[in-house]
Amino acid sequence: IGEIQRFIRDDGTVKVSRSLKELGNKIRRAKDELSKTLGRVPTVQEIADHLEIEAEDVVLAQEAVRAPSSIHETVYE
Amino acid sequence: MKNEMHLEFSALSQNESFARVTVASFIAQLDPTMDELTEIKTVVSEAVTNAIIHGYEENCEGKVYISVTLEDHVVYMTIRDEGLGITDLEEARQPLFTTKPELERSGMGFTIMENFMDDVSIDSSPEMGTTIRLTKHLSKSKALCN
Amino acid sequence: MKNEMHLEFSALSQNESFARVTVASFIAQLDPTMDELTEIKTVVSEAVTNAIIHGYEENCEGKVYISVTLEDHVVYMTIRDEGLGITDLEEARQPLFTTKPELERSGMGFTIMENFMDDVSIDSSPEMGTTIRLTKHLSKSKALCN
Ligand SMILES: Nc1ncnc2c1ncn2[C@@H]1O[C@H](COP(=O)(O)OP(=O)(O)O)[C@@H](O)[C@H]1O
Ligand SMILES: Nc1ncnc2c1ncn2[C@@H]1O[C@H](COP(=O)(O)OP(=O)(O)O)[C@@H](O)[C@H]1O
Ligand SMILES: [Mg+2]
Ligand SMILES: [Mg+2]
Repeated sequence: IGEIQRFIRDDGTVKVSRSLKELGNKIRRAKDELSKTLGRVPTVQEIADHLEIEAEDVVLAQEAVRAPSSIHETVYE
Repeated sequence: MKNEMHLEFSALSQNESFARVTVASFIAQLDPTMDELTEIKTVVSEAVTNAIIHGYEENCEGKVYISVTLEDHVVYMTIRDEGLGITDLEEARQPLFTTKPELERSGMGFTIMENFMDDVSIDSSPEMGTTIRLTKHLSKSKALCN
Repeated sequence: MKNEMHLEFSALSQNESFARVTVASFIAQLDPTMDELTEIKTVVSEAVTNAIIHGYEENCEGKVYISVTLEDHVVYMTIRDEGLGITDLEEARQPLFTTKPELERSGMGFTIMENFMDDVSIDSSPEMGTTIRLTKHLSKSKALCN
């Protein structure tokens, strides 16, 4: 029905936080790989195409693997 | 504790993914399951697409309004447009009914919303546009250590 | 073609992540590099954190307002609160200056914004609250086939 996007596995009962972290790690690896092959920092669409997801979902999953930042500190990626 | 957000954006189909991810990111705070998140994202897609192609007939000057309130484990969502409105609501809600067959619409938007949400209510008129109110109770069977 | 979005949300520190994702996913349409996205998200973090801890002193009833307009390859962003305002703006903008040393604040928020954005302007008063306007021109040197 509609567009159902399955992120990693078909286990839909997996908690979002865990699923997004797995995808976030894939994004990290994709960014490293593409940086090497392209010789520059990849764009968000290049990563999205590589993982066959939408650019907006790259943004969503990447946030899940951001080091926990308390309100009192900004962590640089 | 109550948490709310309100979003307004141009009625452009390229904003559909943005709307889905924005709502998903807000709701993710309640740590739903992937199924629950996917269902809510699909409902947002359906309602936002309706606002853009039916409410505004793709006039990019139109605005789509989304509000989400999180309280305990319940998601209260409103998706609104100030477009053309629905003339026959009972007819519009029927599965497979569409006023735009030339666009290959499935006519299943409202059916999907009703399946994936616990409550769907629609207010619509030519003067006012269309407001969809949706509620979803997220499952609480979570791991004890969070 | 112009595309705009407006966001309003409760001044809760748990919404910082949500604000970052909302702004970044909107800008994703312009296909920025991953570095440009990180810079923009960091700027959002700094401004939103300021609104919450300085503007509202963590009063969860406060609202934070973010607007983003995309035109050609330029991002125009406004982050606003209706909180306490800044008494001495010149002083506040100095690197390392903070009115909340007890919170271990770095005092680097405005410096970061100025580094990562092309333009930063601040309007602030006790009556009005604080409005930060920021501009960033995204690089256009992408692969030719798009
Ligand atoms: N926001 C809206 N504004 C105006 N008309 C709408 C709106 N949403 C739905 N409709 C009407 O309700 C009908 C059924 O909608 P839906 O079930 O989503 O099917 P579809 O979008 O595939 O036509 C539409 O064809 C349209 O006539
Ligand atoms: N939205 C705001 N409302 C009120 N005061 C603010 C706001 N943003 C910044 N300030 C003031 O400007 C100072 C400098 O801000 P910043 O450079 O971000 O450093 P920090 O947040 O680490 O103190 C703050 O300590 C505060 O006094
Ligand atoms: Mg529809
Ligand atoms: Mg600061």
